Amino acid sequence: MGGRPKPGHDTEADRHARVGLETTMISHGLSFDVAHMLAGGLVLVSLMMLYQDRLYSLINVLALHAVVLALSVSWQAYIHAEPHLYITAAIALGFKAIIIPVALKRMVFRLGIHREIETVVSIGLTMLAGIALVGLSMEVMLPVTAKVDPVAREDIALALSVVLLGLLIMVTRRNAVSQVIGFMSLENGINLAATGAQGMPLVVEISVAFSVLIAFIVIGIFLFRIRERFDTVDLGALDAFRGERQ
Amino acid sequence: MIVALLLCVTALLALSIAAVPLAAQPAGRPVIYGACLGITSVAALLAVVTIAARPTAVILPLGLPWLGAHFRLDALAAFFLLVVNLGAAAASLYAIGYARHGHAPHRVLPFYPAFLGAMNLVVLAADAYSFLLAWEFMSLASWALVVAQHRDPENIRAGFIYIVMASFGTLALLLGFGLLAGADGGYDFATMRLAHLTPVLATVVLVLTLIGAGSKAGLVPLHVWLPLAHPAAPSHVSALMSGVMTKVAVYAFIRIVFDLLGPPQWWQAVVVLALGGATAALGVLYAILQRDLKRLLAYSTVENIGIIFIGLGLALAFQANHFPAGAALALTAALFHAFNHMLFKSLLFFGAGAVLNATGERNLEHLGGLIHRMPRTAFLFLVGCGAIAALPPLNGFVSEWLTFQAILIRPDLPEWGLKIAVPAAGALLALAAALAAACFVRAFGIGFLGRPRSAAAANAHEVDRFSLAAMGIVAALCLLAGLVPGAMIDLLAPVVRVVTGTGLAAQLSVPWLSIVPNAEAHNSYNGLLIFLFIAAVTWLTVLAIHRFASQSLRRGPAWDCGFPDPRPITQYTADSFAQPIRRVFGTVVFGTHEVVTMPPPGDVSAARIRKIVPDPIWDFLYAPLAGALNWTTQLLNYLQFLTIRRYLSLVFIALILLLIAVALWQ
Amino acid sequence: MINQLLVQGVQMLLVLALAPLLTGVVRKVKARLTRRRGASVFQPYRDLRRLLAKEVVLADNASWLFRVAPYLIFACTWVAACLVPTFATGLIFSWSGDLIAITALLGTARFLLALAGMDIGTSFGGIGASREVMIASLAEPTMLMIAVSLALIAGSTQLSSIAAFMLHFGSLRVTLALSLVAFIIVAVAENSRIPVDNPATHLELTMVHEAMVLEYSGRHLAMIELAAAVQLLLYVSAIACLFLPWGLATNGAGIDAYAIGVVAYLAKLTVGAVALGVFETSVAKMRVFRVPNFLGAALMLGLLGVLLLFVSRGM
Amino acid sequence: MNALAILLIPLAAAAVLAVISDYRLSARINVIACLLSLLASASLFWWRPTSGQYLLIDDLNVVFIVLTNFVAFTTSAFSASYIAHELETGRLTPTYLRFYHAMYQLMLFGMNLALSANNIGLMWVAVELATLTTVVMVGIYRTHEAIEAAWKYFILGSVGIALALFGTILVYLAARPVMGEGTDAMVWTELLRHAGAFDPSLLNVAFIFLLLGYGTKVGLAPLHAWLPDAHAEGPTPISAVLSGLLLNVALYALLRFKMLLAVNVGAIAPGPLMIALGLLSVIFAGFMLYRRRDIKRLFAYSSIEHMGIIVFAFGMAGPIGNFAGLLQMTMHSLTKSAIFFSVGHVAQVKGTQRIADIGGLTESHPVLGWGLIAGVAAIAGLPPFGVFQSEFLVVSSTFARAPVLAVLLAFGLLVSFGALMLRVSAVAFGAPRGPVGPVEASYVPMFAHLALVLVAGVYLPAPLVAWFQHVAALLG
Repeated sequence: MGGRPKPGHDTEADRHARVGLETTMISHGLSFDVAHMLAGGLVLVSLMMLYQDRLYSLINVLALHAVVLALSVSWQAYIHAEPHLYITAAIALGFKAIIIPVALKRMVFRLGIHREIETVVSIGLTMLAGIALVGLSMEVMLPVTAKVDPVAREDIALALSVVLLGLLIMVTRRNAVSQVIGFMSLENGINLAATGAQGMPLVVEISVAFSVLIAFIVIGIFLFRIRERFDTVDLGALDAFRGERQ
Repeated sequence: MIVALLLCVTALLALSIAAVPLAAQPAGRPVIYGACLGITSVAALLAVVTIAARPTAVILPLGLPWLGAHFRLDALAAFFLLVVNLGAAAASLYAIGYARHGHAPHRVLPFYPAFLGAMNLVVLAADAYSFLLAWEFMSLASWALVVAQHRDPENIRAGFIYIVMASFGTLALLLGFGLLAGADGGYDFATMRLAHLTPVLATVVLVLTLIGAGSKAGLVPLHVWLPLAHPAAPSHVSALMSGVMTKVAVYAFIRIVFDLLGPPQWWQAVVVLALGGATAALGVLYAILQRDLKRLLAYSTVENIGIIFIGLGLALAFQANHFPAGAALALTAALFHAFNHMLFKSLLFFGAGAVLNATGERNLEHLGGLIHRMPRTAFLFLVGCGAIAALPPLNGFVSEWLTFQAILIRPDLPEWGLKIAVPAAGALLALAAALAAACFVRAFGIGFLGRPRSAAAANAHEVDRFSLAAMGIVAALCLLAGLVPGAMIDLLAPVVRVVTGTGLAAQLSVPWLSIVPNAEAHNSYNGLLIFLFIAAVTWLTVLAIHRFASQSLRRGPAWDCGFPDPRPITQYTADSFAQPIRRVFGTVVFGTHEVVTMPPPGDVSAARIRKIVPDPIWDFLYAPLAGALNWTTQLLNYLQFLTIRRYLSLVFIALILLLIAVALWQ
Repeated sequence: MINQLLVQGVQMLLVLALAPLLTGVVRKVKARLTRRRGASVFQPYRDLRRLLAKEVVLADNASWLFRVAPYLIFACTWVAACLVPTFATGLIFSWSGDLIAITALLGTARFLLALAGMDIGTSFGGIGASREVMIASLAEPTMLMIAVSLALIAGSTQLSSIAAFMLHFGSLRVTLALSLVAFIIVAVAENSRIPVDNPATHLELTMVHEAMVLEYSGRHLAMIELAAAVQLLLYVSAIACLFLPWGLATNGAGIDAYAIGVVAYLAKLTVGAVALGVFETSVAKMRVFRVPNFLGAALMLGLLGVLLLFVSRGM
Repeated sequence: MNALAILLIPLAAAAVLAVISDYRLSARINVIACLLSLLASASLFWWRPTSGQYLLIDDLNVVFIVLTNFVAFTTSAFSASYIAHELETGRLTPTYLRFYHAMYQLMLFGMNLALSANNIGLMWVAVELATLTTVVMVGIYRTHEAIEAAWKYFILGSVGIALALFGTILVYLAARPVMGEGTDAMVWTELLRHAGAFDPSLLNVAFIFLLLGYGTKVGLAPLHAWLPDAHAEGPTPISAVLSGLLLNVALYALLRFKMLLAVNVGAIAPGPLMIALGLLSVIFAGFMLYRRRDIKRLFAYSSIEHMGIIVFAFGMAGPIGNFAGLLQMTMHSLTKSAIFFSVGHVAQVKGTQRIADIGGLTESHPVLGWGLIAGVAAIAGLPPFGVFQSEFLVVSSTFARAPVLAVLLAFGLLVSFGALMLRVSAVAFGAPRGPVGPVEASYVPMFAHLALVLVAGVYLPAPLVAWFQHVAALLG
């Protein structure tokens, strides 16, 4: 299944007219504010993630992250009348907000991972870096998306910051679960971008593909027999077997 | 003609493929080497007849697709084809007998014909791609031959250093060609001739060519691989590498600098002269300190390359001053010496190989007295020593004499740099010639004369007919080239004309077959006459004395000032023979010194003397390079052992940097 | 033509005939200077005759090279000597070799001599040979430098041409002086004279030339002695014709000119012999490893001369 | 039709192989399926379908597709002889082999899809599919190292893929104002047509993400970390496919987007970025080669080096640069897979991948040893092999335009050359070390590749050349 072909946009000129119309129509008013609010909320939640130092709470925040994403996606689906986006929202809600967090919690419990998150640099520094990243993404995105309509514009900029924040989490957290979480938030940001870029085809396929990817990662942590081979999921333990053993 | 030569090359390459199965059979070796002998002899003949002919060219649909493989046969190429194939033929003939003793033929036979073919191709190629392809293929084939005796780790090391230096040189040539070809890739030589570079760019190309061709020819300080690699190969291959492959490098230099690069600048000549002089002097000094006979020969190759480059530098100087006659003389001297060196260096390596076969020894300290066990080899080796020591009436003297004439022909060069460089080069040349004589007195005197220093030397035996035949032929050619140099000079005239536009006056027409290279100052030399004089005088003296004086003769023990000691250990060793020169020159040039440990009075332990011969070029140029490489790899190697998180941070940092870059760029 | 041939032949024989006499004269001078009567100046001829008549005692392990070398050495030296104008320029065969060729011919002789010294495999032969080549490795470049500077002055490396040039346009030059000094040093060294070597000694540690010929006897020794004498003569007459060419008979001159030439030549030889004798008695033999400095100085002088010439040209 | 065939055949084969337990049979089926898709891809030369919304066959990707299917075919032939030994030594069990073959076909499907996709979203999905399958196969031995390598590959690959997706979205965003919403805005042919009108600054940001995203797959330094371990710890056929094919697929994606930027005048020239990353990779890999102890990891680093050269060449662009890039890419695929074929057998017969424990191959196993030497000589850029030609073109054509870059490149080449020759002479010469037992190997794939490379170095058939030149012109 692909981008749903819309009735009645045949010629170039017609499309341009439609785009312009939408822009003028949506750019002011509630729909824009809500979309903006939700996207901003996502960034906020990402920053909250940075702030966490307990695994369980981090997982909870992740769930929250997914919920906010779901809301924002469904809002996009609503204002752009693109029902297939609801699927994405559903995936976000069901898979990322419920299944994965539960799975992660059970894993943390089963594998007996100690609950503190070892950070590389102090939380405060991480937060500062996060703020800087948000600033950077604004700086990069806002000027270049002048032509794009405001919703997508805001969304893209915020999405980029979510992506960067996700990467930041992956980079500054030592243990695998929190890295998975970082990756998921990164991926949420991409979903946000994908849905924000309205009319983009294959969004659903992509979100599905991504969910598969994440499932792989989570299952991987189980199935790599990590519990058998290593007593912790810290990637640090894997480093004993890195590249060429000296 | 050129087609026929290309067919010869094809035949050689096919032969190397056929050698893979043939190497297993005992009959394989004579067949392969015999075939090589035949093919190269034909090629040599073709080359001789085409030197005077008009240039021919052919383009094959090979190599670079849109360019094709250009091949061109002009006088210059023809002459070097003669050098290559003459040497190759001699080596093949020698190898028929020599290789009988060599083990692991399947590591030599397949690469030998390929090596010959590659050298021919280099000379024939007329576009950058074909040239470099043949050039690097030549390196590859010879590398395989160097590591033929692969059980010895020293050979592997030698091969490694060799192939790396060769590839370094190839890259330098590649860059040079890139500059000559220009951005739109005019890779054929015809186009390059038309490209006129600014003096700066031209100098860059010259330097790159000096690196590229010089590293193959063995110019100091790029010579380090040569004394390692040449001796490592089987002796007939050593002869090829020293006698022939270095000449291919000389050809590359002449082709690029004289033919493609256009009119030279005078300071370029200074560079070449300085390098040539340094190479000549240093090479022979290294040579005289060696114990390993083949390594000694390899270093003497370095010396002779230096002499050739002195000639080339002079030619450049005269070219830069628009004095074609002088350039012609200098170039003739250089080419003549290249030819001579091919002859006597092959001869000497054959002799070394014969000694190696007979005794299994390359170390001079374990040889001696071979003149009794292998008289023919000894005589032929002596001829080679005389030739390389530039003794009249042999050929080595003629080319060095010509080089001196070239130095003398034009003292009033305007540039101050040349005013210093030319006489300095002359002095270094003279020094090199004298030291070469000392070096080969030592080589022959320790190796063949005196009393055997080891059982192996005592039980040596004369080598087979093929080897002797090969050595004999080459020795005869040495003498011939020394007796009638005029013929050689006339042969070279068209070659020189290709480069300088003018050649020397025909010499064979001069009465009594003497040569007068420099018309206005009637400096002449007549090898034939001198030879006849010496022969006649010797003959008459012997006749007279045996007729009128006593001819009785009694054998007895050596007198030795009344203390004859039968043990060969009392003889001078190679090291002790070299000691005076080591003290005179080595201390200055290499910082050689001796460490004497005297036991205190009453202590019965032996006193020890240890000679220390450092190699400054290795210590100050190559060792630091290796150290830097080692340090860098060690530093970077940490990147192999990071955690996944750190690798992620690398990606992250790269991303952030690029984003910042874009943010700034907008 | 016939004339030239005659001159050439006469001078070849003259060189051969006078060589021992020169040695004799030098010895006589030295003897006199040391308050000895000394042997007759003709003693070298007697020695030669006696040696020629004696049988050769050959070491057991002497090779063919050892037996052939003396004759070749003699031949090379003599041929070299024949190329040097003694009393007349324009020798018919002079163009078959120039100063460089003469140097090289002497080099050939030295090469063979050194090899012969090593043939028996005694320690003395080794000493002699290795010292000889060390000395030669400095003397030969000096010789070549001298040849180059002379050639640059006279525009030719042919001895006859140089002599003719000196005869007519010879003027006092710095380079000439430098070359002369260098040439004399080389001559002293090459003829194994004091202070480089002592021809009369058999004190092992100081021997160079004598150490090489230690194993020779009989006619072989005679040949080598004769060659040495001829070489000495060669150097003296080379110096004579290059630096004081007065009295040289030019090509195709009358018989009187030739007579003058011969007289002048004999005079020069005598002067040279006396000078050498005086020099040898007045200086002491130097240690072997001071010889390189001695010769190195000569090499520097030669190079300096050449550089001066090169730089002075075209300015 | 045949365009579909190259997708359906592997897919069907994967389905079939998933249920067959007899490994001999499945290996045969694997080979046959690869052969079929090779034939199908070859037929693309003559009979080419019109490009649709999702599939596109044009001059550019036909080269890649045929190359991919060819190497996949030879590799399957090699793996047939390889896995038998793995079973004997018990490193693999039949169940895993079933899995392995299915994954092999699935990976082929993914690569073919990625190459023939006309839709950047679809291409992205396909690349991810191919990545996942290789991840699984890298980890198939389930040793510590294998799992760690797979994990590393997986995490880094996922991040890369995510970045690539973000870039893709940005491209869509850039396209949308011009082309309106809907699928068209993600279709190659359409994008290319309108690319001139896109907002250049947005394209720039997009390209950065794409460069880093797909560059991770290409294995450019500093994004290379997954590559050496993945090559070293997986089964050798997979190493061959990784080096020979997967890197190319990612490179192909990169090239597509480069074309897009090339069309847009206002956009930042992608050249400098690619040149910088390429040079960095070449020099970095060159130095890293020296201290490698594991022979497969050694050649993995040489893959990084060559990818650097290729990206450099494409960055230099111009007719010669692009031609050289294409040639180098083709030659590298063939040569490197050939090397891995021989290395695989060597590692099997010696029972180790440690260079220190392998020696004297030319004596103990002449064919393998000389084959390895030939392969290394080829990969090191020695004539008469094809790599020499492309490197000749890159270096010489660069020197006239940007001397400094050329010198740097030459330096990197020399450094890595030294390392390769050092190691190969240690492995191939000297007294034999390790077991010297006979090896039951299939030399055909190795020598087939080497023969092709050898011929290419001396003679390139005119049609191929015209083809490459045309593609080079497309790349601008």
